[in-house]
Amino acid sequence: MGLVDSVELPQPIKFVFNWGRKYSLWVFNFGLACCAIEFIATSMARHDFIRLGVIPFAHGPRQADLLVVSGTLTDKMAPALQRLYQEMPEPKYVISFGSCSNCGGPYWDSYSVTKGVDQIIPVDVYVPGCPPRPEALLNGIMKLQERIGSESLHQRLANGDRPEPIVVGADA
Amino acid sequence: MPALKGVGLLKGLGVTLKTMTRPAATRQYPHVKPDLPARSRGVIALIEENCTVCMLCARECPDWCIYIDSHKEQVAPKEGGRARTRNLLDRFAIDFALCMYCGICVEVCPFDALHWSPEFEYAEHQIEKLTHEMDTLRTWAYSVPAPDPLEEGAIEPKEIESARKAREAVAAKAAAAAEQARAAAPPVPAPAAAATQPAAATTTGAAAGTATTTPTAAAPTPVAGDAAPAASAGAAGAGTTTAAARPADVEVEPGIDQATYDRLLAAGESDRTARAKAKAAYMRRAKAEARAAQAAGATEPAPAPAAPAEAAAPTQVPAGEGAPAAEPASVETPAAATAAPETAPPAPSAVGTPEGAEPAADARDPDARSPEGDPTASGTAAEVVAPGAAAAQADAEHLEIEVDQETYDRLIEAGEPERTARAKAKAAYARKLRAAQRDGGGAGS
Amino acid sequence: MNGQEVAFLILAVIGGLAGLLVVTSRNVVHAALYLVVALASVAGVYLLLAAPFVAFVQVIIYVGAIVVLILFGIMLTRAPVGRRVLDNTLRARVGAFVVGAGVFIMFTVFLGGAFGDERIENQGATATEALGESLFRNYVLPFEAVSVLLLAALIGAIVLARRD
Amino acid sequence: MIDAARDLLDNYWVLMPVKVLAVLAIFLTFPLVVGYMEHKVMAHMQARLGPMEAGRFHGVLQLVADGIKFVQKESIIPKAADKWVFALAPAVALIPAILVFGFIPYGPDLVPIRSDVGLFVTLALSSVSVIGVLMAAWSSANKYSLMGGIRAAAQLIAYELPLVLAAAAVAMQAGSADLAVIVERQGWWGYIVGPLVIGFFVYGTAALAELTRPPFDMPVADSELVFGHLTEYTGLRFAFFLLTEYAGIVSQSAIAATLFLGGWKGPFLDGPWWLAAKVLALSFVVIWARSTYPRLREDQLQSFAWLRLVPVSLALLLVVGFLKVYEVGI
Repeated sequence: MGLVDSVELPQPIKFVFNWGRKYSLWVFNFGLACCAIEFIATSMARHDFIRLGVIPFAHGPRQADLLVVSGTLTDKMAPALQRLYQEMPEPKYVISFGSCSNCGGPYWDSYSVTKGVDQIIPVDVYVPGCPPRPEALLNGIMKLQERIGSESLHQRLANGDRPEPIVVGADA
Repeated sequence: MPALKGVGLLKGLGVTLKTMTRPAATRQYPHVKPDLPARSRGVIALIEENCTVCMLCARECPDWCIYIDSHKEQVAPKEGGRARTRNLLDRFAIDFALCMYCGICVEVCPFDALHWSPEFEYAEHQIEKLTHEMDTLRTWAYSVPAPDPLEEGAIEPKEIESARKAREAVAAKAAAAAEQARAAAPPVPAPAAAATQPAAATTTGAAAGTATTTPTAAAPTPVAGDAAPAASAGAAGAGTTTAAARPADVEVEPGIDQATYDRLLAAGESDRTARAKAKAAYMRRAKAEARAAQAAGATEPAPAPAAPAEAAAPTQVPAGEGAPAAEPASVETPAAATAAPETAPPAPSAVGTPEGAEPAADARDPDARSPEGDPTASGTAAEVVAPGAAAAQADAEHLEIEVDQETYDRLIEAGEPERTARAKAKAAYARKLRAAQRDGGGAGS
Repeated sequence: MNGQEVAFLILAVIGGLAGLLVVTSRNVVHAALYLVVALASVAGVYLLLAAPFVAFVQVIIYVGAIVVLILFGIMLTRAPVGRRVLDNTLRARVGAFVVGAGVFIMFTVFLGGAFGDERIENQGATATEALGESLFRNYVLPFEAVSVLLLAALIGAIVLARRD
Repeated sequence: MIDAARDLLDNYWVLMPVKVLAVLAIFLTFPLVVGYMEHKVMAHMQARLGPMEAGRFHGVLQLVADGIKFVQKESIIPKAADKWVFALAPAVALIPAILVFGFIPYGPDLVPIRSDVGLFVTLALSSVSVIGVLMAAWSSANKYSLMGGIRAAAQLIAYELPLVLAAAAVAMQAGSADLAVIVERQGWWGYIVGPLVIGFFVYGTAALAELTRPPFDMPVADSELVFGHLTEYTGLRFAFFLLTEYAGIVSQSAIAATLFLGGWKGPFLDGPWWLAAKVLALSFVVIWARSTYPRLREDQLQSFAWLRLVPVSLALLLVVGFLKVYEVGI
């Protein structure tokens, strides 16, 4: 992406940049099962995660900063998740929401369920629960924000597991 | 009615505008802690002292997310006999990444070692950290809330029901006996307790009457104390301890130990945990005090408020031996002991005995254990349940069919739809009926 | 050479190049986008001629409506998404070249013959009012005739598009 | 001091940068204010609170945080996309949106660029933004984008007509296409009293559709087309499109206020404050409509434009012309 992550930025600029990322987490909900309902509940009036700057305006992965995988990921759906994750622009974050996406949950011995989304995409925060309370998601988001507030983008993207270059469309 | 076209659009605007002027429904979670229901399934807490490593939870878990390690230990016998082995818990861990929060482990635990705690703030950055060991599980146990009280009109739990029946039977028999005694026999020397509390007097006096006039009731007592096998004595002993603990539980008002609370807060504990621990500390202290007071009361002959059941524990055996140290108590206990198996035959004696002992506590404190919360319960236990049940039945019957015509007409006139009007009229009728029954029932009893 | 002439030169070069690219571009959408540039530079020329009203109407009508319509039509029919290209046959190219060159020569000859040596004087801005006056007083007949022409085209399009 | 400053401002080379900076400042602040207002108003209309944490006090810095975030985001150009067109599209959309702000009369003598066809300039510029949308739609090489682009084109063609006709009715009534003159010929109550109130309604509806704001947001309908022409845009380019959208709300509100609500005029005091208040009030209405109405269907949208708005605006033009010719005052 360029200058922002190619060098270690001086502290004040880093602080401002981290602050910006922290409070502008456009969220993309990869809702697969019942946990997605809790996710929706978190976005509704009673819990309203827009308060924390988690904005559910990202209609597609291209505008998203945060991917919330909520629900049972099957092996058949896994490539779609991986592709959507790769379509997101860096810096991107992932919250695994609920037991199924954490490590399979009730389907721990199913032949068709992926045992945790962290097998195919890197996860930043695991929110436990089956399904977790809306407050638990808020708690997970705050954990993520704490991490963003103190992280170094240079470190994250230079040492982190950057995904493969993005290829969209086969021809040309 | 088909209104002017486009009015709906304006109405819609009105709705949103009105909503905007009202306060928002949002709870600001990080700043305001949510008030969770007592039975919310936040996390599974472990009271490791209660765990006997029976492995039921681990085996019943559908996800196999509970890990238990233990080792065996020899316990030296007290006097004679061979050494016993028992299991000691080494590791108890739950993988909350995998856990599906079904609660089967909590339900299956025979020793109440697992509980639901409403904690939910344990999201982690690494999945390994979601496997929590028993020290963490133990800290969550501090925030396990007390169970909700039963709903009004709910079916009684079995043990309370049998206790109540036992109490009623005892009261009835005692009343009959007292009647008989007053009529036929020369006056028995009144027990010390009789003078202080009229309610207690009926029970204890009657029991005393039973002891003197009808020997059949008292007969089992010597057997239990003397010739009956150890099981019976053990049961009686177990019964008395629970019976002693119960009144103490009832009496202590829940509170918070301020010193502990402040200390924990200062130590950086979360408010929730600190509050839970402070409460626990307070309860421990209060119970200890209550027990001390009871013990003190037991040594003196018979100050009325001291728990007779507690007194009964030491006097059980002496009673069998024929040395009545504290007369009223010792006489009462056997009566209860006999009454319990009578009313609830399937209940084992271990259960029956403590509950049989309970009427004493109830008679002493009218509000403590009355099933309906009715102040008259202790005095006229036999009557209490009947009118309530009858009223409920009548209530249900009338609710089905009747409609308050006056309300119905008024609502129809006011332009309410027929359906709403009928529902409201029914509700009004039910209210009236209930009020009438309450008045009438009160007068009747 | 004054400022206006420099500006005209720049506009002329941009417009001419864009026009050339419209016809040589091998991608229809690109051609339409070059057309935007060409039409915008014509609007710029109108501005230089101190006729802002005409200039902005040019932008509204041609850029805002006509090209949008062209793009709409392309996208609706056979938009070559991405960088795929459409190519014409040699015959079509030759035909197009002949027609294009013919029209170009005709206009050059005619316009050169008519206004060859005249210079456009630096004039004040044409008031919109004056434009309206001349349009609706002196040239009202041609104006209406053009309207009728457009109306006929419109009706013709509807007739062609109707299925029944 | 003030005189010296005034003298300095008389110099063209001083005045011009000042004007440019002022217009840029308005362009960069007002859309942010409207964006924040949208967050908050929508939230409260849904019994929510909206942003609360960014900037401590009620999330006032939410959009600043968004901006800082967008700067850091990776800029992705899909492999199959037409690179140049894809990269240029945000600029083509953004630049006319900035320029519009230069032609709006902010006060009695506060017109950055005065033109006697100012009305047509603003309309022309806002129609150029459409080209940016179409470029983005086509160049993304994404079928959803393309569908969004087609819808956008159809919608913008349809609603451009009533928009221009309603504006023309005002120009006819005022006897000028100069925005400053139009304001001067209105009372502070504007043209809202009289037959032009219909024009105001037509203009407002058409402008809402031009902005592709709900309930006319089929080109970016997220349940059908992901994000329409914006589907493939990331980072700063996406932010430019967003900025264009909010700037569009502000500029269309400003033009509507100028045409129908007396522009900068107001009781007690004149000037930019009144215009700002009117712009914010109209932006509020835009947000209000968004949080109230569901999205129209595509065919409803088209028939509403061609069968309702166009005839109404033509009739309005007729009425205003009639009244003007026979000198019946409005």
